[in-house]
Amino acid sequence: MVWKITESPDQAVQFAFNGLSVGAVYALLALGFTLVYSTVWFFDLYYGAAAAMGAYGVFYLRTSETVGGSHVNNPYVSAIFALVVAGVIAWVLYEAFFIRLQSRFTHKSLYIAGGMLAGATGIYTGFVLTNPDHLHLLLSPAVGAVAAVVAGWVVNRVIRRLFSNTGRTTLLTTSVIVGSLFGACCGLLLAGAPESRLYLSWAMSCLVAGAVGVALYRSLYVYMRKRARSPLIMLVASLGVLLAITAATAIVFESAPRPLPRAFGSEPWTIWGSNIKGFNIFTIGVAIAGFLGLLFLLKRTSLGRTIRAIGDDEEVAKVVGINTTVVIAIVFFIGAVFAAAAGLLSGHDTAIQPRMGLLLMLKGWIASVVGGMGNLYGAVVGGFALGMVEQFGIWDLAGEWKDVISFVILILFLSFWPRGLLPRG
Amino acid sequence: MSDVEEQDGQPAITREDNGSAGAEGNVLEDSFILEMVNVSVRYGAVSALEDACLGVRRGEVVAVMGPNGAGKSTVLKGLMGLAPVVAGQVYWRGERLTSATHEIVKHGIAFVPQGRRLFTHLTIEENLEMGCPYLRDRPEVRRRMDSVMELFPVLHQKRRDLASQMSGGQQQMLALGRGLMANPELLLLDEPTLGLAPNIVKEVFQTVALISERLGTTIMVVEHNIKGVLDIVDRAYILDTGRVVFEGTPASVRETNILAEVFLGKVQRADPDEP
Amino acid sequence: MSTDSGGGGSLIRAAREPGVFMRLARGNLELWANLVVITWAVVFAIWQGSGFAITLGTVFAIWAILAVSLNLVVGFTGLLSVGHIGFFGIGAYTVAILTSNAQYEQLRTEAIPTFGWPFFAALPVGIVLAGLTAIAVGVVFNRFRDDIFVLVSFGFAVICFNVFLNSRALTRGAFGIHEIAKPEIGSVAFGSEVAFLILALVFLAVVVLISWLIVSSSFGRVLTAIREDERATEVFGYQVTHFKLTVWVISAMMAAAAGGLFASWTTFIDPNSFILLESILLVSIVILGGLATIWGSILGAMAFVLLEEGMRFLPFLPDEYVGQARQVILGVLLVLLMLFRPQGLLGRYKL
Amino acid sequence: ADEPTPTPTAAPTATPTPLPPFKIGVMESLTGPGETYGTVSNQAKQMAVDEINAAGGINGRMIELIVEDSKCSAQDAITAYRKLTDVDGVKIILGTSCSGAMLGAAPLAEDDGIVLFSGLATNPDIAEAGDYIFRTAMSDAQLGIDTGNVLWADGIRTLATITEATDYAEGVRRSSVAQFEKLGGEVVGAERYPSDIVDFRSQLTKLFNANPDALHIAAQAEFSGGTIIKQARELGFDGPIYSEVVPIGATALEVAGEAATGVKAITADLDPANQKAQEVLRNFRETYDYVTLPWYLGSAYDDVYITAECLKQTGDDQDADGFRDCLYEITWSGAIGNNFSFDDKGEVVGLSNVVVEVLPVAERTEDNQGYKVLGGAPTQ
Amino acid sequence: MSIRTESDGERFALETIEVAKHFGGVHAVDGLSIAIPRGKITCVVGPNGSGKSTLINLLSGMLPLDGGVVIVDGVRLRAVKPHETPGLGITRTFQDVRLFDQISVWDNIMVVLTERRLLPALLERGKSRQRERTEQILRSVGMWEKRRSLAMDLSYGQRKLLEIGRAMALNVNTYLFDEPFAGLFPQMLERVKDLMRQLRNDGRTLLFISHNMDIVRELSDHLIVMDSGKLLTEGDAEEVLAQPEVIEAYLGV
Ligand SMILES: Nc1ncnc2c1ncn2[C@@H]1O[C@H](COP(=O)(O)OP(=O)(O)OP(=O)(O)O)[C@@H](O)[C@H]1O
Ligand SMILES: Nc1ncnc2c1ncn2[C@@H]1O[C@H](COP(=O)(O)OP(=O)(O)OP(=O)(O)O)[C@@H](O)[C@H]1O
Ligand SMILES: [Mg+2]
Ligand SMILES: [Mg+2]
Repeated sequence: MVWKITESPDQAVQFAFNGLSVGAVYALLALGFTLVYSTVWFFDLYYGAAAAMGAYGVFYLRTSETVGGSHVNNPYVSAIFALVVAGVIAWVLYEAFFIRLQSRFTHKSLYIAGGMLAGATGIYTGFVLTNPDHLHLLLSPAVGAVAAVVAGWVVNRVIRRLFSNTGRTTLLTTSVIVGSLFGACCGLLLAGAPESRLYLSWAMSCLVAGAVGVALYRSLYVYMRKRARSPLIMLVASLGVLLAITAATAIVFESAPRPLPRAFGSEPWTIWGSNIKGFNIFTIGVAIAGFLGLLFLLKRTSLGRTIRAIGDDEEVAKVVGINTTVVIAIVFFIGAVFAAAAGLLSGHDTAIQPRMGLLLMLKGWIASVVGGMGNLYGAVVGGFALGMVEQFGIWDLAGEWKDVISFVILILFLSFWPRGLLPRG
Repeated sequence: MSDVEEQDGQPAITREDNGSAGAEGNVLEDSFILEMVNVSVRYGAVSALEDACLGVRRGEVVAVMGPNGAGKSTVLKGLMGLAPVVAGQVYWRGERLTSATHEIVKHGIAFVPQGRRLFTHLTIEENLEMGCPYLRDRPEVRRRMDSVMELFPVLHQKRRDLASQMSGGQQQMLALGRGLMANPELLLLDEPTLGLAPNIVKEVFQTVALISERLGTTIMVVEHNIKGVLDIVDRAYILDTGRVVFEGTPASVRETNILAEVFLGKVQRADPDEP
Repeated sequence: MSTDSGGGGSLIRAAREPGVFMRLARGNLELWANLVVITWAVVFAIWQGSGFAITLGTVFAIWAILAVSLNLVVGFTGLLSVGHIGFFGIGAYTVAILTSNAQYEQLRTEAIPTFGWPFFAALPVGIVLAGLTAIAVGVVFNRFRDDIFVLVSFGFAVICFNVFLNSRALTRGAFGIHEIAKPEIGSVAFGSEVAFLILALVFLAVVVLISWLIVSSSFGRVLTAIREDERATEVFGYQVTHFKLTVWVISAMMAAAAGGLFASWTTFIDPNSFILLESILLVSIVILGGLATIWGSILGAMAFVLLEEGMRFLPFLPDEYVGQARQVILGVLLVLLMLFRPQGLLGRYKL
Repeated sequence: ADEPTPTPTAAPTATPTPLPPFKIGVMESLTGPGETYGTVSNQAKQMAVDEINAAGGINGRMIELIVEDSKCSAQDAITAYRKLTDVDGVKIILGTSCSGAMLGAAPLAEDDGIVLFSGLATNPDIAEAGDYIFRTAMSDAQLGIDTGNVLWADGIRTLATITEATDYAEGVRRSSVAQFEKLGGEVVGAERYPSDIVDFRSQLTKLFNANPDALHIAAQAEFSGGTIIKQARELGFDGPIYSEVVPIGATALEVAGEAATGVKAITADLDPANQKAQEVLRNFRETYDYVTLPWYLGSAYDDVYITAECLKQTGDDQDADGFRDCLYEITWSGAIGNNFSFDDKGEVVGLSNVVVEVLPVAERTEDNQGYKVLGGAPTQ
Repeated sequence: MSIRTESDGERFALETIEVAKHFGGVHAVDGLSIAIPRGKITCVVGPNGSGKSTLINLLSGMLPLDGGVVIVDGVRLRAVKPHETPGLGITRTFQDVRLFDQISVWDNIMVVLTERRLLPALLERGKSRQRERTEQILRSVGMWEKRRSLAMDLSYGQRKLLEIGRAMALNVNTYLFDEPFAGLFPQMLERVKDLMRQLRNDGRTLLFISHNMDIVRELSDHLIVMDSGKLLTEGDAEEVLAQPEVIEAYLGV
């Protein structure tokens, strides 16, 4: 191999670039996969569907720029996702506020208020989904509101830190004013920036894929996990989910592959005589950022500690007072977002097809196993390693054996290093 | 390893917030703070608990004993909402307890399950912190952790190690300590001495007694080590095949030799004359 | 007092001896499942005429052989293999290559040597070949369990597909092999559909018999023990690897027999019949019918064929959605099954 | 079994006629690997039938299609075939869309004396499948010869090929390369890929390392064709790219974008210069709101008209032999070309290929389908 | 790779010479040399984590030896293969009870009684001798009533009893019990004790781990005390338990 590399360094560099580009997607997949796996200890194949959904979400929202896209927008699809989002919001509101407000208001008024809020969010989502051409306008209030809340909270925090003697009213008014100003600015900026639709569609499809993940977990997996005796039950059940979603995607969008609209950075750059797209570099960056973010979350935050605790023993976690349902829902959300991000990035890079879910998931699965199940470092290493091996592996072999190579590597690997490159603690 | 003994003087562990609880406690002095009324638990076709009535008074240490498969663990799991209760109610301070498991903890009930189940990939410190995962007040968390570590100095020595790297006894201490971190009013212990070396068993019993004495924590403990446990409890329940067959003081347990009876009854049923 | 008696496919049930009420409840459900599927099959056959029913019968027999053989591995031994289609393919391809006598054109397609063997000479070769492959694969796979086994068996399916597709000098790759011989014994040719159906049913019967012998013996009990705790089984003196390998090889050989039948029945095969999705469908059938029950697998195969072909008769479904809708239904069915009856319709063992 | 059963695809007949409709079976890959073609082909047939029925049918009798899914697999083709023949009593079957399915059903059809008439199956083996087996899809042979000639004439001497591992694409490559090598060209790199992959960069990297004069793409799916073009350019390859019809379909061009500009293809289908073809295409787009250009639509459409013509002659949908004889004699002009007919193997003859070149994105319109016709393929 | 030696095969059923096992940096068993007298009940005690379970795991082949030799009936073994242990006359129970969860209590016992070889196993269908033995075992551990339940539906103690029964079902020379008394109700203890004595009276060798000193005193003919993977002391139970270092390391004051 070394000899081959010295013999034709150009090709080697090109292979390396290719490997990095695919590896980044695999790494993203593996990260989410590992996170979910090491929390709930089963292979959630919905993960594959989430990847496909992320990609198709962008397709759905950007149809005006793809061939004949106006036809894709389907009221039923929008309605279904609106419902899912409404359901998830309703549940989130319930978990977040119901117990706390129980004592102050009647159950009925709480249910009504929550239901209305959830319904409104659902309708809003449906509305956004049916009018993807004005994504930036439609979403600007939402983004503005979120920005306002975040800014208000930050200001509140900062003031409290710096001037601990500030009065409650001044504190509140300042943070509300600053927050709403900031939010309004953000909203306005967004409304005036139609080119932001690309990123908004990314965010939107990631969120929707995440919401579906949460909905699945809450409405199915929770009950199943209560009875399940082995991870295989969950595996088979989520296989059912994957089959159904893949087929449904094929019904709605037809099974032919589709292109995603061009994002950016599609011009190749030449480095050391080899070409790599700017977009691929962006993908690599996203993978690394995702890794760092996840690492921070797990190792530095109390939520992360809770997640790790649930991974160790869920029942005991419940016993010590962790609302495991909520925390696992968050994990599923994060996992699905990672999958969706990987799906849409690879979709922009190559193309999308309903079956892509299964294929990407297998790759993510392999990468995380090779890297070492349950270890974030392992996931990243495994992802990039798999990408590289796939490229360099066919140097002497015909390219049609690519899939065989990755599985043979996997099997060899598991035979000799059953716990992966970087096993979990 | 006998750290508690080595300490001279009293452990500096005290209960801070017993002001309000104390006032209330007087009212409820004689009634149960936790009560199970006619609770039945069924696993599929297996009836693990039938019409069980048990209760604990404030500050009491109560033992639950009985043969294997009598349903002792099921009692605790039923209280914590971890077992399928098909009939009956659980009352906490006179109010029905219907919350989900993680909410029950916030009422001040902590449960240390059978078999030293820890978060093996977390360090000891993190494990302890998990005892009160939703407590935002960092100084308070530190304070409680300090007091637990004072109770079990070995935890302090190893506080950065992973929980999986400790011996069984140390793990049991950690599990106990984690239960204490919730600063519970009621502590439910399921066979805390299972598989522990004699010196540690002693230590665990002493600790249980100590917790009850110093903190006024109410404790319900499931035990097979009858000799050990009868020394520290105020009252005992005896279960057999899912029913409460006896309730009384340790003395009466010893006197009536009830345990032997319970057991012999079971032996007869287990003999050849079966359907 | 014997606790280990009981007849026919109910032996496993008898061996486990559930309580009276449990037995009643479960018996009822089984009864209903049996009744529904069989009635459906009969009604279907009468409604659609015998010709079509015979074709479906053959398809059913082939799937049933596969399902029964896979259940030995998945249900009894606890190895969730998604790679069974590979052995099916090996059987099919061996029979195809050995019996095909077509003249292939070199220029535009791949030419491969043709042998023109009779079916019954080729089939044993296919079975043995699958067995040998199974030994090789099994030796490697023996160390894997649970999820990881699923993953590597995925890999096996993918590798097999790629070998069928890319070993062009042997399999003609995507061109496929045609003119595969129909079985003949002496002067009796199984050319007609009915004769072929009978042959397939005979094969099914043999496979069921062998499986029954296996699972009702001590060997079968050891398999279930392995499924539950491999290491502990080992400590009681069983060469676990050998047991696993044996059942794996037997199961692979059965699948290869099904493959041989399949090739001969369709007279044409190409790699598309051996894709991963088929394997997933097969696993679904086994789980649907019930783990660790032979009759369940047969019933599952029947239900699957009826579901699949029955959807041709759904009036309200646009044609282009039929296949996808089938997949959706199958998916939803799997989810519901795992939710309410993880052991499958007739199963004993929960995954 | 001759009872008319309710079927999913009763033709939307406008006026109730006293005469029963002609029942024609259709087997297409509505699902499975070939579903892209199968679905479109099915829709094209339905469109043609609707047109015929709207115009009053054949001598006052309507046509009714009974559609079955053959899933691109031999097994399913057999069950679909059995269903059509046993349950619906059909003697004339249009389809299938996949060669594999075709080869599975062909022996049965040949035995039973039932006509199988496909618009899509291109596997050369089908030529030998029997007397009752016809197709309007050209076998890959002629296409290959033309491609080889074009390559040579364009001054290509070293060639790299990338081929989808399907019978169609592989057939195209084999015949093209054979002709190219016969003329003295050299193939310096050959790669294949399985149908479901989306990333060709590693294969392409390998190919380009051999410094070929040109790249030849033989794809079965438009998407992979387009993606290969795109990725080839992204990897910095600036030599000419040749292909057959698939990689210049609308989806492929959309995927490839500007990268496709200048790609040359050798194609027979839906010639932009052919009036009939353009009309069919326009109608199809209107009827089905279809987003991409299906290159196989024409032959499916023509199949129905040829069938109608033969039914008009025989007047009986149960007369398979008469229908077969009609097919052997017919000469037809339709969407895929003028004056084509069937030879004694049931293969279509008389279609010819043209060479086209893809236009820059700015110049691509629905009408020109994104490319301009350069002319007929050069002969040796 | 077994060499017949002239060591005390008659007197000792099982010997270890300098066996070692380490997990990462932890020396769970650290050059341990012990001998287990034939036909007696030997007890191993020691603080938690002193390597007792690991020792049993090594003797039963569940873990590969990192060093040292195990001598079974005078046969020196450098590696013990788990499936060979019944052949060597060894069986065991697990500290973390390991049953065949999804098969019935009945079959849990049947499994260990049947044929070990592949082909005969294929032909064998539950013999009446095996069934009788199973029934006898189930009755003796008080699990007869529960014979139809799945093993996973049992309580902790019941599982423990079943596991003890399963080990006793095997007719071998040496039984290794890992904390058989933990989690058992006192009167059930008596029964298990009786069973163990019975085995001893049949001339079997027993080794058990326990933290219950009453039982240790009552039952054991020979006592081995381990501490951090090493042999602390061994000998007669009463004497050993009176030694100050044992008291300090293990019993507590
Ligand atoms: N998950 C379960 N499914 C079915 N039956 C169960 C389950 N868990 C416990 N049981 C049954 O319920 C009864 C009571 O079990 P429990 O665990 O409460 O006993 P226990 O008194 O704690 O016994 P031990 O002292 O052995 O721990 C037993 O007969 C047991 O078989
Ligand atoms: N699989 C393993 N991996 C890593 N360390 C292990 C493993 N098994 C045991 N150990 C370590 O080896 C040491 C000895 O463990 P062992 O289980 O033999 O103790 P023990 O004497 O049985 O203790 P106890 O009385 O608590 O059961 C302990 O420190 C333990 O943490
Ligand atoms: Mg218990
Ligand atoms: Mg131990």
